[in-house]
Amino acid sequence: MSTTLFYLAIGIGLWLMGLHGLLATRQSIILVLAINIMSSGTFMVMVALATHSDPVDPVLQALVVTGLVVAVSATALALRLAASRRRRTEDDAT
Amino acid sequence: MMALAGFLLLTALAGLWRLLRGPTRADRLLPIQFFGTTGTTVLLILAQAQQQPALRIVALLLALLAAVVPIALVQYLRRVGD
Amino acid sequence: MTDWLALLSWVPLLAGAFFFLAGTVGLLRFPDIYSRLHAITKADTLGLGLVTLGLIMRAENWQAVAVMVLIWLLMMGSGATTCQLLARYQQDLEAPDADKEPVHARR
Amino acid sequence: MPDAEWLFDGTLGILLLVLAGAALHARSLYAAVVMFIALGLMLALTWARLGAPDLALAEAAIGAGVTGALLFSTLYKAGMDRHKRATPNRIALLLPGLAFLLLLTAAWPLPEMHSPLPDQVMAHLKDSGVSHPVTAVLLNFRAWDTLLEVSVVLIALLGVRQLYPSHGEVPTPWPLMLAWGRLLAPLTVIVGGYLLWRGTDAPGGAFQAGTVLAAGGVALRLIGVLPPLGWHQWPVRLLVLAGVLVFVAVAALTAWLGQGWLHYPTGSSKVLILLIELMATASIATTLTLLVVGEKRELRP
Repeated sequence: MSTTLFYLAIGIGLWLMGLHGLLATRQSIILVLAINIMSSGTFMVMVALATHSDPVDPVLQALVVTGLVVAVSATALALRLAASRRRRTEDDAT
Repeated sequence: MMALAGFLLLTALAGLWRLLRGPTRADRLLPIQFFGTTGTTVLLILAQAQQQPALRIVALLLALLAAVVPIALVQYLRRVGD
Repeated sequence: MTDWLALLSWVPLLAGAFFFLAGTVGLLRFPDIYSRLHAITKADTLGLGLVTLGLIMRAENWQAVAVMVLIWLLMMGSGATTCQLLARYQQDLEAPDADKEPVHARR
Repeated sequence: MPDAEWLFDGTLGILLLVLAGAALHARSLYAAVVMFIALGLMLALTWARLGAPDLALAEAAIGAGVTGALLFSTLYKAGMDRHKRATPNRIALLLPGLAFLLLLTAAWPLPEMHSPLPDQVMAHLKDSGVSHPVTAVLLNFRAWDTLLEVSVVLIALLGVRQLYPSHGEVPTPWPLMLAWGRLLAPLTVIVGGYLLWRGTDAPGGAFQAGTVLAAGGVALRLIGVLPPLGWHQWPVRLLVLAGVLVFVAVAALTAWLGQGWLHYPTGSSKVLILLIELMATASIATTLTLLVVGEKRELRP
């Protein structure tokens, strides 16, 4: 088993862990974390493949850089949605 | 050199126990600081072992963030109160 | 890079690894947060310094040395500061009014 | 020495999986968030190990910097109490199990395949105006993607503006925070600028630089060195929009005068790329800072 294959497996593992979290919890902030873990798994598969090719694949790496920034801004929006929903339900309750 | 880096990661793995255990909020931030230091060291070793000087810049960035981010986190924690 | 320097560099490298180990033991075994803070921020910063020293002995050019020295300085500063910040946060939690007047509130 | 590498890879793999699992099953939201920050740090190490310094830079700045502050600010708004714990139900275990088998069979032959893209990038690198392949892909060959990415960041900010604004008092900073923050501020700017500048011929670039500056901006805002930031201030608005505006302007100009949409004329591509990168850095830094600490209330709920 090569290093590439090892990190491919870890990437798949992370992705599945995120999927499991997505299905097992109903807490909105944890859901956002789960989606982020899934995306990290995907990135790891891509980076492992990028490293494997010779020369190192710059297209895959550039895609992941783009993906990271998009992921963080989507996370910001999702977290704000989760927080405001939480607060609004509390306001209604009181 | 890789063995040394692996050893440092093992100590990080041991430090994980404190992260899982707590008990106080500040206790859980300790391993973050610890991972920051360990991570910087591992990056420096990797830069040497894999002959990738760019990783030294990553280490510099990690060290800078390890200095900047605790300020933000502690301020947020104080704001949360209880 | 001369051979004897590479050999000699193992001394600080291994000493650094030892201090990382010591820091981890402290993190896991010390009884309260204040002592654990010391274990993390002092022992590990020393470990980082020693490993950096070892790597400097093996560095190829002066830019690498400069970056590593800068990292080491930053880490010393951030270790000391973070230790203070976390300790003070914890202290405020435990005794919210204790530090309003006394010793360190001098202006 | 392959054994040492296995020690490293194996430990890193265990750390990643344990941290991911712990983040999803932690007892309190606070613990989950801290685990996730630690996971970000370890991911940065993984990218470094896999020989992708560009990604390690971006992940360190995002995972260890911006995301941490973002999650903590959410905790502050949403409260840290918990939380229905994840209940182990059958679907949640069964479906990933099935997916695992599928994915493994799909991934097994992947390392054998070879993409023609790296060779094409290397062949055209000379014409791109920059000598670092990742930057060439980001800002020349696939500049269209990057334009869309900058727009996505902008749209996220516009979305956040429509929601409940955070309206918290910043606690009075301790003198130590102020002194240390003021010391770090110029250093952050220098490192950010350096990352931007070296992006053309070495790992680094607009996103990494922007994110570092954002991390610094958030910390400075939280200790009150920066004034409150809001969309109503015109410099903020200008900085946020600068990236997209300049990018679109360059795209339109190349379409109008040159050979096509985002097809830089030979000779001036380096200047154009630097201009776009500079503006994108400013935009990303401001936008991410606003996403974390934007705090002027505008819409009545």
